[in-house]
Amino acid sequence: MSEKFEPTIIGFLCNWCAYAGADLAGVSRLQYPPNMRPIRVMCSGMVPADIVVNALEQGADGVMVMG
Amino acid sequence: MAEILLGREKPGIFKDKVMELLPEGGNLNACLTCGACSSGCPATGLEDMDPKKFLRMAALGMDEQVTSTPWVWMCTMCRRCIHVCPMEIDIPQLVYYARQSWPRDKRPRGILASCDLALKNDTCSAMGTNEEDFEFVVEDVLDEYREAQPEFAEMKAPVNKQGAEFFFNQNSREPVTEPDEMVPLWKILHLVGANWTYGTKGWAAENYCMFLADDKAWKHIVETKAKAVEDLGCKVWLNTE
Amino acid sequence: MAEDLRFVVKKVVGEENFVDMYPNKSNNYCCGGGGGFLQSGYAEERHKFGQIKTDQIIATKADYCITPCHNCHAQVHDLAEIHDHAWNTVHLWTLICLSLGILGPNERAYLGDDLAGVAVFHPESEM
Amino acid sequence: MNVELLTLSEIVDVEGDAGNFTIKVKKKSRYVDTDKCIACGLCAEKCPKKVDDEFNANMGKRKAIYIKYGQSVPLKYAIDPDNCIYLTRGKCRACEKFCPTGAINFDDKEEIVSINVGAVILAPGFKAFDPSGLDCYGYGIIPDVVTSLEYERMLSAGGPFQGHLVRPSDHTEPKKIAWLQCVGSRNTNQCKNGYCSNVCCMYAIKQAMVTSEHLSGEGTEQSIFYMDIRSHGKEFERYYENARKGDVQFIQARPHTIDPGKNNNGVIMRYTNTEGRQIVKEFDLAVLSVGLEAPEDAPQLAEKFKIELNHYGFAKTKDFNPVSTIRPGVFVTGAFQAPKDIPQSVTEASTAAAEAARILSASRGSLTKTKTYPPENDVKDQVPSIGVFICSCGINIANTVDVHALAEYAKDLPYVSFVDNNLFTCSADTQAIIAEKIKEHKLNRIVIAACTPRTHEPLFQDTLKEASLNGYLVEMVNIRNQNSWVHQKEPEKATQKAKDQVWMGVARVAKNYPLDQISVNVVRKALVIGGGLAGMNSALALADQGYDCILIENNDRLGGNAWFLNHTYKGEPIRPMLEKIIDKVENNEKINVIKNAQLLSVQGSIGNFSSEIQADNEKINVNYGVAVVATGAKESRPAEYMYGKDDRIMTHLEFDAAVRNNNNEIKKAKSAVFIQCVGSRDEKRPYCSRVCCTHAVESAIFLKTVNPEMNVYILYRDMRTYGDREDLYKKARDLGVLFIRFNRNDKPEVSIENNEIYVKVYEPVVQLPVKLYADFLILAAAIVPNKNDELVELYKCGVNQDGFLNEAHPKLKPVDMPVDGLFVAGMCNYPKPVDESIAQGLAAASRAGVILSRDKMKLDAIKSMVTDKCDGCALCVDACPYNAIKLEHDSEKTGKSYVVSDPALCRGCGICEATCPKGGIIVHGFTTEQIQAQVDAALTNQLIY
Amino acid sequence: MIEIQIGKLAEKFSVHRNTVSNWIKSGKLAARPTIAKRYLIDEAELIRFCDQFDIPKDFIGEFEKNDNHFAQNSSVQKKISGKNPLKQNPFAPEQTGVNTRQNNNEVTMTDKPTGSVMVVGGGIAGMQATLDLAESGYRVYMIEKSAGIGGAMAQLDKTFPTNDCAM
Repeated sequence: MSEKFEPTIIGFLCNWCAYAGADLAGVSRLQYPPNMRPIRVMCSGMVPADIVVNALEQGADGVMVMG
Repeated sequence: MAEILLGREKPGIFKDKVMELLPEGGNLNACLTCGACSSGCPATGLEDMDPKKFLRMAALGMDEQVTSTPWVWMCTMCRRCIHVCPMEIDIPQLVYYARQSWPRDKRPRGILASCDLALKNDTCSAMGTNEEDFEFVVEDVLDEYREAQPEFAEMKAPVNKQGAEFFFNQNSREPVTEPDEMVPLWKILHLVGANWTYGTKGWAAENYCMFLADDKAWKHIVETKAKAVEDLGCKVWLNTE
Repeated sequence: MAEDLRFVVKKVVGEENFVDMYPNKSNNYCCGGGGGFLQSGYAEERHKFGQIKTDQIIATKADYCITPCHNCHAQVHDLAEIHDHAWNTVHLWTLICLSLGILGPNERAYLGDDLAGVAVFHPESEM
Repeated sequence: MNVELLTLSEIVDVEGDAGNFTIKVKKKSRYVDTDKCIACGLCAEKCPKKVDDEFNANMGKRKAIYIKYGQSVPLKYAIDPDNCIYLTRGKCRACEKFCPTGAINFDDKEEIVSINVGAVILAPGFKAFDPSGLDCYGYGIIPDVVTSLEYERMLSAGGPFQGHLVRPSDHTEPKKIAWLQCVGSRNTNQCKNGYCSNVCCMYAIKQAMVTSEHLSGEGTEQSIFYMDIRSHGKEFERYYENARKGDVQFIQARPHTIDPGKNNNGVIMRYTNTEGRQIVKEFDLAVLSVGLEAPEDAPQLAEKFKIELNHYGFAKTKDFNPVSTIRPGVFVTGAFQAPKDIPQSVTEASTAAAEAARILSASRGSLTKTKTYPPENDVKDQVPSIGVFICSCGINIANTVDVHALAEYAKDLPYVSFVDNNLFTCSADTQAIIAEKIKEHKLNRIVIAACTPRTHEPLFQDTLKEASLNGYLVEMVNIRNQNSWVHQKEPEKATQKAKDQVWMGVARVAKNYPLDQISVNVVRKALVIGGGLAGMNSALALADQGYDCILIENNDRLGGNAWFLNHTYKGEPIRPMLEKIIDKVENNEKINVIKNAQLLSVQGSIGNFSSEIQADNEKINVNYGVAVVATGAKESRPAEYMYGKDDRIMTHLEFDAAVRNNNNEIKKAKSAVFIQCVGSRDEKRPYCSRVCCTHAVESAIFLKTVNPEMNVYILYRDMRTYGDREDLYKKARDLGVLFIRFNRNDKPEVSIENNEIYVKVYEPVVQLPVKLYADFLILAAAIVPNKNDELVELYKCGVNQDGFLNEAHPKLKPVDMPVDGLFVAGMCNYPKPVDESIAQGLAAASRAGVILSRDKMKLDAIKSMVTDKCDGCALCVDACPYNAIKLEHDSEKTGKSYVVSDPALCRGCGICEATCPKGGIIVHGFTTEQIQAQVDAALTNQLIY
Repeated sequence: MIEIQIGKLAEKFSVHRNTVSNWIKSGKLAARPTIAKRYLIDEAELIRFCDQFDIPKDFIGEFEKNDNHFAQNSSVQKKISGKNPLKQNPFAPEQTGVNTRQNNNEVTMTDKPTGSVMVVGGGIAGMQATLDLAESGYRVYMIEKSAGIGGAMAQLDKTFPTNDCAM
């Protein structure tokens, strides 16, 4: 394989903790791979299971729900 | 040991007696039982005792144990316990008075003998050396060195020199057992041109009567020495102990 | 006072040869010679008491331990003895005179073999 | 909006009196124009001068131009003039050269401003004790001895080691860590801080617990060396017990000295264990739990404001006026008043706010502003016309993300009718541009691709509202914090991610619709439940603020427990004060006192509650906007130590009554014994009753004062005389009260022999059993909450495992209850002494005042909404953490069931939305559709409708 | 308007304070209650009253003039329970020493107070006090000596019992 596998990851970030944490990572310039597509939610509990399943079906290699 | 019964009577009085004697009562009541004293005390564990326990026994009125444990003779009253005690409790003074509560003749022989010898004459020497002997040793050693080491032919070891700046003490043992050890000191004093003197009275440096917790004798020794210094009109009293 | 003494010691032995023990100054450990312990007859306990001081001195890896007074000198010397002469115990005056080159042959009772013969003042006066 | 923040400022001069102070404030130069600074950080990157970072306890470095920390407010840089090379040596100005917005201003001059205020609240905080002066701990000499504050930074992800726990000496992970408590506290020898710093026990336990999470592998060990563990706050004891059950070791000992470890790595400590043996132990790191001192500028502040400090340098207050000073209109709060923890600081901050509000209520609203906007255009049914504004953030974004490519890409996205790239999208002139473009291109949805919505969304919402658009039609796409800053080395992938992010934003905003912020009419009246000190003080403070109050008390008299107490810990007599307060309450025209009252029902929610109250023989209906719950607690009846078998065995309150009744037997007694923790800190009630240690010590002092010959013994587990209550503990010891520690598993035994009371206890220091003769035995009976079952049922609020009413957040919302519009005060929340009960009562009045001060209350629009797809399955009802959803049945019309969501209670968390299997309930602004659109955009590059 | 204290006025008229209260209550003397349990009286009204009782008016100058004092809603809230109207006497003895003002030898607010507060210190306590006041109708000036607010709590890594991030 010539090309490295690049996963596409959907990230659900709770506005009050994970999203704030990701912001802080930015302020601190902590470097991490650019594979995650962040989606801000008001609570990690608001992410419906079928959206997670849908995402995986549509080709996401991973889904992170952070809260 | 059987349980201690407390509450009905006033507990032991030893601690309270000591507290009356000390400024602020030595803070003896203030103990938090934190144990910082015992943690840093080299005498912790000797005789199954430590400073915290010793103080606590006094607080519980266990006067008999407090006033009879030989541990009080193993505490050097170095005050390392007070150094870190959050409440600045004067345990060494408690130890001192516990020593004092021993019958004089039951106190450790070595200390007792040294004190008694020091009381024998006005030199205060713990080895009982009298005035003439001391003066003779000093002069004898001095003569010997002035001769053998011509650079120090002018060196002096004055005795009873009126009006000297410094009144010098010497450990009791040196003139008797190792007189040569006095010489380096003389040399230094000579080279710096110090105006100093020994006194035939009160020359001995240590005070075993204090260690013996014999207040009267301690006082006598100190007074004897102080009088010797005053009689010679010296300004500074230098004690190497 | 503590700093003045350190100044003198460093001048005498050279800054590089001075090792302070830890802890030091007001928070140092008592060697166990004082307070009458030396004369109280409890030699075994006194040696136990001095164990911390022994450890402290050994930790410095120094060859000489300077003691301020005769009580300490006797105790520290004793401790060295029971620890196989792990160090030499000296009075400060001995080192001052040694450094000034005026320490005669009879004034060296407490110097170790390494210094016993160094800069002897009037060696012929040995008795 | 109504807060003016003056940083780098200090008080110069104070004139005037309560109601009208004129205060001169010196504003030091920041050298950075805060209007222009966008906190891009370029200046700091280029600044050549490294300075010890005080925020990181000097363990890390910052630059001479700096922000205090990443989330600093204001997030604006400042130049430290003592270290700036240009300001000290006249050369450099690198920051100025590189600043993309021209924010650097070396001509910035210090200025003195005069400010007119009606009241002042002093909250300058504390100073952490500096242990450098103590030779025994080797701080500053031994590298692996750190202070607790340094350790806090060491643990922090934002700290000098990025949250990797390494010790300073060799940067390896420490396995064995020791905490030394009471460094700079409870010590009158090495320092002059005779008080307990109150917070160190808990922060040490917390640090040990957090450390457990950091460390892995074998051989880890955390040891806390303590004198008394003081876990006397709510839930603290449980936290302590958990730590004990976990791998934290608690050693009741105090090392004398910390010695350096081998090769100066780690430390060696010698301590004496409970058997009196000296233990020598090595640790990889020692943490000194340093105490809290009054702030350094306390004397100057006190002088300027003419207030008094106590003998420890903290602000002096009285128990009945816990935040008031001798200067009217000047209040103190936080750790400046006494060492205190976060919840207490937050509570008493509200107390101070209440005191300020009660003297200024005549001018409430006179200086505040509210913003008005032009009427909103109705765009609900318009086809989306999206404007995308891409921010370069100077070069913060543009250096990594190709913003031009991004703009080109955005142009082709569906519904996008305008794309712009700005140097700084947040700047004031760009706001004008956005408004202009909205008009020009008839934009009805906006995407801002810039930084984080957490700080900037309100700004852009405001811009939209100014442009007659609903504020909820903007979507921020975070291409800085979550893209350019974190993918600096991969510009291409970062650009791709930014494209996806913008695409996701567009997809989402296309489905945004205008949202209304619901308004609730506020009934400007409060219900106070419970007429003890907390409730009465709350009612008085509310009345002084001009609000009507209904105070209900289930007893036939006001006053509660205060009737049974003799004086406060500071020695203030309680009875006369209590009578005055009752008199004031009963005669206050704004307070309607209803005694023998029972709450029967509760309807409504924040702003508008209604209840039926049973009072004697009548039922009264009341309407109120908020409620303060102060139902109190009481002393329990002991179930042990032969309580009830003999009159001479009594509880604290019974003893106090005996003292009040001049019981001479007490004064003549030979011996009195106190036993602590009777029914507290045990299996059944695993909490500390907080007040009993101080109470016992006060009673013991009383006995020793009236009869110095009496033998007084206090048998305790940990003495918890926190703060300057420690002075009382010290005084009791000095008077000769003997304190004997006992173990939970080896409790004292009480016996009655020949009609004489004896208490047997094991004395741990001398390690012998002690038998105490007792003329009186006083038991520190646990404080238990009054029954709150009905209240909890009516308000749907909660109690903790011990039956105490819960607060909304243990640290940050200690007075609010989890149900909006309810506030908690006094012992029903947790056992507490008079001063703290009063403080919380007043604090509740302040918190309530926030709601009562307005006619209408706007709620956030992000709320759940029930759709017509709801079939009443009620799955969401239990899932809702805020009890905002109810099941209703429409028996008349459709005969169907459905759920109803109360917007006043809903927090928009959307758990209901995720739970509902058929889209029967959604959250505005975060509909499943919108989330799905974002996922689709991220994955398929096609908009799916 | 003149601000009066009942006790003082009673002294001047040589009557019991309750008498003065009753005058006000019955409307004989037109006075409005203010927040500090004082009353505002029109100067003319006071002069009229003095004349009526033939009392020298020179004392009027001793009372504070207060022209813009915010007076509380004078229509006394109707009591809901109303069982014992006497105990809810709004003209009860003044200032018995519980809240700050009385505790501190009585502050007389000569003018309407300034509706703003200064909070010195931007730590968690200062922030909470600021928010409470700003949200309940007062302008707040927050003075912080460093470059940003947050205080000591911002330096904490986590807080117990939740071990939440302290930020």
